[in-house]
Amino acid sequence: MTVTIHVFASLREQLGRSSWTETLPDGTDTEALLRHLALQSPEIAILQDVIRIALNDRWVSTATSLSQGDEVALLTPVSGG
Amino acid sequence: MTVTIHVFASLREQLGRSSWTETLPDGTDTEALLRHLALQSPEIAILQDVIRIALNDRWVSTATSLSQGDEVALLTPVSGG
Amino acid sequence: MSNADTFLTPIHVAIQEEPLSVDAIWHFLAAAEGGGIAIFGGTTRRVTGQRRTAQLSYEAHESMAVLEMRRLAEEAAKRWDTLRIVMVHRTGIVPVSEASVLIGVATRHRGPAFEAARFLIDELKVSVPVWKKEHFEDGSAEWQGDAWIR
Amino acid sequence: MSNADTFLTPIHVAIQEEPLSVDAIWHFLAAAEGGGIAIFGGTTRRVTGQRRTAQLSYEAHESMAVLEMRRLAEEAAKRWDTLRIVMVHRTGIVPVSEASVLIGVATRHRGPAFEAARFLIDELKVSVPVWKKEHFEDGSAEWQGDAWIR
Repeated sequence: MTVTIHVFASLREQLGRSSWTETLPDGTDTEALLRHLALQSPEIAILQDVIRIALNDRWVSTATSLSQGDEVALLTPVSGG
Repeated sequence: MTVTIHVFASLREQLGRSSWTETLPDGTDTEALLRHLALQSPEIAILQDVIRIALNDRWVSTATSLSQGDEVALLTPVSGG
Repeated sequence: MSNADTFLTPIHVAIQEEPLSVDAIWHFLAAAEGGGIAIFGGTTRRVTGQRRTAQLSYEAHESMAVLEMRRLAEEAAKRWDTLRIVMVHRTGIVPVSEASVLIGVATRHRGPAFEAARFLIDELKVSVPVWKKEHFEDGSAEWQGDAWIR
Repeated sequence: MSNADTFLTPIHVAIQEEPLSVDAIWHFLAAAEGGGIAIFGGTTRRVTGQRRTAQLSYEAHESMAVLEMRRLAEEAAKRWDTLRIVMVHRTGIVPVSEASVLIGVATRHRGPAFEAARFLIDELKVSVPVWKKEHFEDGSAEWQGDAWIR
């Protein structure tokens, strides 16, 4: 399956892109995806413990199975307001 | 001495005027003035226990001696905001 | 944290017959270049209990009301870390949905803005000499604050 | 008292690049014909600690931020007796003294207006995906919220 990854703010600047697609084995969950991305990217690896994940515009706090076409956002601590 | 009395809102409407002067013996205080006015006016008498007095635009909570030219306001419970 | 010197907090207070402008008080407060602005507006409510209000009218002991509002603002500037404070009250007729009073506080951080604004409207209702007359849609009218003294 | 039916509370939320208008949100809230309106504005602060800020810029995960603000507004409408709620956040450059966020709540009485507005800005800062970049007068810039993760 293919999912789209979105990043913002400092992580977007460090990675030099705001979104890309990843092709993953069926059954991959959000936690496994984050570990997979951390292996590819030192910028993500260093932030792995503070990144929170949103799936299709909703926060997910536990490992959640992904499906074809899902939109996954890797979010550093927010600072709006 | 002569002082000016001011009334507002429901008390102004009941008395049919917003201010007038009173000539008082020297040494009269705010409490004595209120008792004096209550004897003259049943509208003031019925409100005597709830009226609070302001002297020259400041609340006074205890009997305060009056002076020539003082401005005395008889105030019913406020309801602004 | 409180201001050692309340003169550091510019204060604007007024009693006026003209409609109140939230935009004007926003600009006064934003000029503080702080981080937070809290504004409270008291507006004429259409329905109170079972009765429908057509409009309110307000009367003030104007010279004293201005002094009293300034006293409250200075008290807030002593208690909280404020940058600017505004308190304006309208007199005369105030139609439904329009503001009778606007309170605004500019601060560095949001906590004091909320706390000072709440203090100011609570205290205004207790000590600033302004009276509200409610004009109902059924044609009757009554001064508020008088109910419990009859 | 809380609303049994949160659909009774019209909610307006937005992420926008244009300057925020306190006048526009006032009119949205005043149309509720309630008795109280509380507004909080977060504005760009000139001085933080020892550093002078030239401007802020904000970036949002826009589709999610709008959903998250609506979720918070619905939560407030369940907890308090609200009539109307508005939450708008600006993105892009926000010069000093201009608003990055405006939160507004219209209610029947003032207590719930203050409480719900405070809840909404506190929760927005925790859960709405928006990030602030501070541009200092010395030419440096840094994303906020990142300091503790480095």
